[in-house]
Amino acid sequence: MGGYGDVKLLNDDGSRLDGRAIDEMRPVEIRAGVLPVADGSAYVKHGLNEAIVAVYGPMEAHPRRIQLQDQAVLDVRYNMAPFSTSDRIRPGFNRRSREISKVTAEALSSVVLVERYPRSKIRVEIEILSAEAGTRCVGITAAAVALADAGIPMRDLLVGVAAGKVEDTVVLDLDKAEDNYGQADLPMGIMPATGEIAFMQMDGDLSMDELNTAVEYCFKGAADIYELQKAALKDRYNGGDSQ
Amino acid sequence: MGGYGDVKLLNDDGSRLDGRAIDEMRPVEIRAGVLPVADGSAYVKHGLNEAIVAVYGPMEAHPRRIQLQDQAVLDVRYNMAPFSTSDRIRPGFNRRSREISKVTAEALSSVVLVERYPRSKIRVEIEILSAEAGTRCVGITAAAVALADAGIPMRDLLVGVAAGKVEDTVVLDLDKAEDNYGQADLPMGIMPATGEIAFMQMDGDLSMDELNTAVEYCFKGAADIYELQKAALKDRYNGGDSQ
Amino acid sequence: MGGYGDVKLLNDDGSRLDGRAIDEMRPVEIRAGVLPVADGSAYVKHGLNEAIVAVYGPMEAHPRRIQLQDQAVLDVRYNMAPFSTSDRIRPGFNRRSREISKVTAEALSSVVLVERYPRSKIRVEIEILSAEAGTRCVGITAAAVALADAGIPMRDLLVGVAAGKVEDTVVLDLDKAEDNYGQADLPMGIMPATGEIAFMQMDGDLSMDELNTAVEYCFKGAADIYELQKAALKDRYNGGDSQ
Amino acid sequence: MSTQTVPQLLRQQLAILAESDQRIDGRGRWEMREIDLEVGCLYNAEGSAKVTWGDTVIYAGVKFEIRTPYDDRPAQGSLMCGSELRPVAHRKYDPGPPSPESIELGRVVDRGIRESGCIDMANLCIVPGEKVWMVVIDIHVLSDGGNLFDAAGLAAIAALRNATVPAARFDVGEDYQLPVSLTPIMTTFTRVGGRLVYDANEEEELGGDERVSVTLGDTGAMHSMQKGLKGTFTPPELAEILDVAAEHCKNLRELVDSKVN
Amino acid sequence: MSTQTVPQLLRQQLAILAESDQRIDGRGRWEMREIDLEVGCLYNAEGSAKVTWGDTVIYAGVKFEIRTPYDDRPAQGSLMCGSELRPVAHRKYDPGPPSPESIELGRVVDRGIRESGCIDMANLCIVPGEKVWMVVIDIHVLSDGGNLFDAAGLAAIAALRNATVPAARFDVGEDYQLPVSLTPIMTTFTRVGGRLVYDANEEEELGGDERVSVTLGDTGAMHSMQKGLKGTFTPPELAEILDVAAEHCKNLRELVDSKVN
Amino acid sequence: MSTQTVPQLLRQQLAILAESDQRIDGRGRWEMREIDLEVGCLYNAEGSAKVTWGDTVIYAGVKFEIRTPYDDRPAQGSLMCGSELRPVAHRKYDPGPPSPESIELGRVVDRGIRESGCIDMANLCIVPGEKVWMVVIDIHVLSDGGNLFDAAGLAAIAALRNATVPAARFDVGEDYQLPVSLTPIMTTFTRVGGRLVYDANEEEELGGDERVSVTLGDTGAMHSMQKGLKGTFTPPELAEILDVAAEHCKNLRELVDSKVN
Repeated sequence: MGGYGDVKLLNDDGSRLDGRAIDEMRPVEIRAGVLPVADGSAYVKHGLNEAIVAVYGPMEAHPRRIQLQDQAVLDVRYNMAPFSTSDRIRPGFNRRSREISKVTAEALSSVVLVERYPRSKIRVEIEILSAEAGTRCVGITAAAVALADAGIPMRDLLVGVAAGKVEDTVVLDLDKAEDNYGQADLPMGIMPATGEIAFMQMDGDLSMDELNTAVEYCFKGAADIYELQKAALKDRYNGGDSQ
Repeated sequence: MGGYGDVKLLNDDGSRLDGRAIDEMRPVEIRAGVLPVADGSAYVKHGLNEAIVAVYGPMEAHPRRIQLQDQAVLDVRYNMAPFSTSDRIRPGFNRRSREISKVTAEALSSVVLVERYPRSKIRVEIEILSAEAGTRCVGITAAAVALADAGIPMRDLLVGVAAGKVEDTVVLDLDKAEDNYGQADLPMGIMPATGEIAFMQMDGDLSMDELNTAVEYCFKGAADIYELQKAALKDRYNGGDSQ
Repeated sequence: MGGYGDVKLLNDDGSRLDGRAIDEMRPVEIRAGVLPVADGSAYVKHGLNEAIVAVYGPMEAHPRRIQLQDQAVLDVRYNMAPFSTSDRIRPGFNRRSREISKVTAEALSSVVLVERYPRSKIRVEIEILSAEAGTRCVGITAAAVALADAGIPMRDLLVGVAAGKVEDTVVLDLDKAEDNYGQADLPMGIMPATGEIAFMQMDGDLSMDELNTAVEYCFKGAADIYELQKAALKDRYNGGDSQ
Repeated sequence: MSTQTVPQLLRQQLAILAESDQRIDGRGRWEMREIDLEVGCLYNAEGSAKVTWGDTVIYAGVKFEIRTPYDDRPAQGSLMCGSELRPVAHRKYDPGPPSPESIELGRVVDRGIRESGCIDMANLCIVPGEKVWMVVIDIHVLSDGGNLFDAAGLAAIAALRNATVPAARFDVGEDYQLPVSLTPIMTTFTRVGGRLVYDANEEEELGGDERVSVTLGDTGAMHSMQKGLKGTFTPPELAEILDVAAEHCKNLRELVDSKVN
Repeated sequence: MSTQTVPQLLRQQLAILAESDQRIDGRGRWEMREIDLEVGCLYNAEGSAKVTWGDTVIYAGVKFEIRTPYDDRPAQGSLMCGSELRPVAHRKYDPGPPSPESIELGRVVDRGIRESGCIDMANLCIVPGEKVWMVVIDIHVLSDGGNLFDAAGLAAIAALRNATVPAARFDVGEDYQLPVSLTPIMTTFTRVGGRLVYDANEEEELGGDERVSVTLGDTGAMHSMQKGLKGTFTPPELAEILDVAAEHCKNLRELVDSKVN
Repeated sequence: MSTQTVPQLLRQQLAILAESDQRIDGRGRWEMREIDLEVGCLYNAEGSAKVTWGDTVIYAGVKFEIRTPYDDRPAQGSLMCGSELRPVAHRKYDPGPPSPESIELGRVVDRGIRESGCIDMANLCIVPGEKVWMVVIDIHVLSDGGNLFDAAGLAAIAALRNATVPAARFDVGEDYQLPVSLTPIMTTFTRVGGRLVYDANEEEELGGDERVSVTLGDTGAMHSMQKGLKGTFTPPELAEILDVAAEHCKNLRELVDSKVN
């Protein structure tokens, strides 16, 4: 996290610079089945973030040394398109994207019924087309929908959502300015039906009380996104978008 | 292509700066069997370009995932030696050499009887020792001779030759100045016996009429190089150069 | 080697800047069995150099193409930790470390009874934690002890030791200043029991007579280090250091 | 779908269809699939386009960077066009360094645009000898349903024509629209069932042979050609496809025109 | 020990032990293994520490480089923390480019230190706008006996607190001790036999599930968290481990204090 | 011919031949194969040589670049020597990043030349502290018929002695011949059939053991040595080959002298 109090992030009435309430999310839009050749796919727009996810598989895991005897491997790639940020990003993986790919794969492995597909591989390709703040959460939300669209059985959908701290106040869903100048960021991956946490990172400065509030906000936000995920899938099965 | 008319490339009598006629090639010299340990090899000097090609195989294609069930794979590498150009080139492949390797492999696959050697691999190593302009064509001319020298059956030899446009005039076989300051370049890979085109690229600016003339010049040049290719192979089988 | 006579490296009484005699080594300390999870390990401090070596194996050699039908492969990596030198080194292999890894592997293959383990691999991981001068020799000394600690059968231990030339005088075991400003460096890998040479490099300027003296000094130094190697292994089997 | 399985049955089927002048998806020999073009669709790109071309989906994004000019062209900016053929786009693509296919795609699109002269590099100079703009076009393939070349070429030129030079963000003046004077268009022909057809789809590419791509400029001149894959063609075949190309280029150019400005 | 063999027998054994609140090495659920901390042990590093934590052995070394500051922070230095998980550390590690495990380890340790604010970047300025120090912490794992995160975090902060800025060697003044105002400490919990335990050893990691790491600062505030590996946990479980973490962080901070200054 | 097949039959044959002091190609123990040296043969290189040494064919090319000198040697140029052991040279070589064999070859040739002092780095200064020449020697192996080291070393020094500093092309004066005051020569010995022989050919290397290379300068002093591959030797064996080396170095130096100037 960047500065501490040197940038004003809350209005005098306690609302945020973009007018949102403390526990209000940016607008979210979800569509399933957006890519013709993938086995499953999803598009998520969250604030100004845009992510598209393609799922391929289950398929034979090769090379054989990556196979697991009793479960499927989730081969997840989180990738930011070169034009997805203000300054162009050189194509290819970097340390940040490798870490996000790893923890995202581990989170998704916790909800997919991987034991149904021993020795196989499920590819999850997360492409960030526009980045505002919170892309790893948007990628998780989209990946869960794309996995469901591909017919991969899961214990629950997984929702990516973040809370944070700005001007000593806990808020839901940091936008770009809040991310740059805020005091803490807590991205989570939540299974709304069971209340489990499959993904969590944090950096900044957060007391135990603040953490509790932030987690509570995340669960609240997750519940809302969960409904949009389910609606997108329902729409898809009712003959909705296939591009 | 570089400039357009800002450099003088034709003499007042219509001849070119090095005295060649519009449809005249630079001098070409071809030798087969120049490398002791390769299965087949060839040397081509074309103008100031020099290329050496080694062929190895057919051999088992490994790793197995590159095997084709019903034909041989041509594994072609086009490489410019670090000292082959005015400014030293860092060793290793770059985007240009990868593209040339790909389209050269595809062109050679069109003339080699690859279906004779299912699951196998034929390696074609094109090394450019001196570059003037038109090295991809020189590499193709040399590769065809080296493949024949290795005893690989082919439908025909393949000839690499280029035409281009300078000062609004179509000319055969651009030299370095013409390549740098000309208006178009059209490298082709021609099977002289059948009149087929196995390789073609173009960049610059060329009307349909100019294209027709350029193609015609290329076929004319190819016929001449074809004779030199056959002579080199004949010379080799008659106990000629083995280095 | 760097300068020639422009830096004073010998005192007026013929002793060296750090007080050592011409044929005197820096202090050496050796311990076996210093890493808990390795199959064998050793620590060597030689002057200000510090190296730790871990040995794993014999184990199945994979991928299969690296297997040798009638002997084990020694897979040796010489690596300098980023903080081992005055200026930080970027992590990862460079040309120098690859060459040292290669010749060290070849030297160790000459003393290990590799024919006892066909198709298998023995990994030798040499980590330089602090570098003063002569790290490749320190790595060899430590690797031999770690191999013995892992129970790998060997014809003899191998000792890494160097001689050199400063101010036209042959000396044993160059330190950093002598290495930087001396006239020649001769690192050797010696089997003290048989008098064989398994490793040798040289650079600088050395007459035949000087070479003979330098080799003689190296053998003398090797005999001393050999005793320390054997003592470390004896200490280890008598219930010594396992950390 | 790996390159290891050569789809002989598909090849036979395509050959039989070709005999009666038919294609596997019912199109005519020179008929294009349905396409959709959106421009300005990417928030952080200075120019952008999304092309949906049959089952192919491609985004192109334009970004600008400030560079020191080359010594021999102190008052000229530069252009770079790259493509990413990432595993998202098809089951057959692997992760890893750029494949030859990906490199070829980027370079062919690059040459078509560069050689058309649609961007005057002198317009990209900020301070001669010191600062010039580099225009970077990134082609991002999300779904490979066949004929990537034409879809990528279309996305690239549409994104360029939609681009704004972000001078304000770089503190070198006010934003202005990137001047793009021409609209080069690529058309690609593939040998399917023994004859060349326009705009091959995924199955036709899988069971087909060589590919010939031609980029034509506003006046009908050729700016780039590229023959790829195994197979050969003859000069009369080349003449035939150039005629077809001219017609399609005209229509596609009108489509671009209708979406920008 | 490849990831291919999922050790079902070990998992069963760990589950049975957990039922009677036991661990495979006899420790209590929240009990730490024996650890040893040495500082200043590396000759060429400007700060260094060696941590022996059960069968885990890790060195951390601090080096300094002079850099041009970033445009938007002309009077601030920078910090970089990387880890090398090389084949020396375990039979299971392969050579090659940094693995995701290695990258995650370095980045999590980096965030814990960076976000604690223990180093005031303004203290690393030499000449504003021209020269600032970059502090580089390299974590070198020599033996992976489990719980690398906590051992690496401890080695990193101990090496920093032991570090001297080598101003003399770079001709920019006299050497001085790097000011480090706080001592962030990481604690890691792993699900073993169905319940979360502190400081898992090698076998517990092999037969266990998800890992949760928390870095706490001197005042008890959280500075970083990271959940890794397959598995989930609940908010009440999080609350429980945070209590345990606070106690261990305090003790480990005292250990560091006892070794430096 | 992969390293996996250890050619036991060949080893036996070589051992039997050695017993009667014979070699597989009929040469004497210390006899060299036929060699040919051409200089100035590469159009774009500033210095070049082609060595044909038995079935081994190697080109060396010299290029010049202008660099900023190192801080501690402001008036000295630099030298770099690299080798490419590419798949063209033998069926056994794979494409990919430089192999250890390729790196060793380049570094051993580099040390022989550098340590001989044949190039006075002060002669490569253009403007002290600002511009110096870097001499780059690239060794390009086209056919590996055995004893690459000696052939590469010969090509490198011959190319250097043939080199012209391209000052005019870089606008820093007039071209002049690169001053090379000495002619270091490498000789390599290989254990074949149990004894060391000079100039092993391809089969002898395949069925042989360790290799010892020595570079001698004009006055007979050693400038580099390198022992490679599995095997050992004794001090008396070293003394014996050094005598043979001296004789061959003299002859090869005369060959170089006869081709340049």
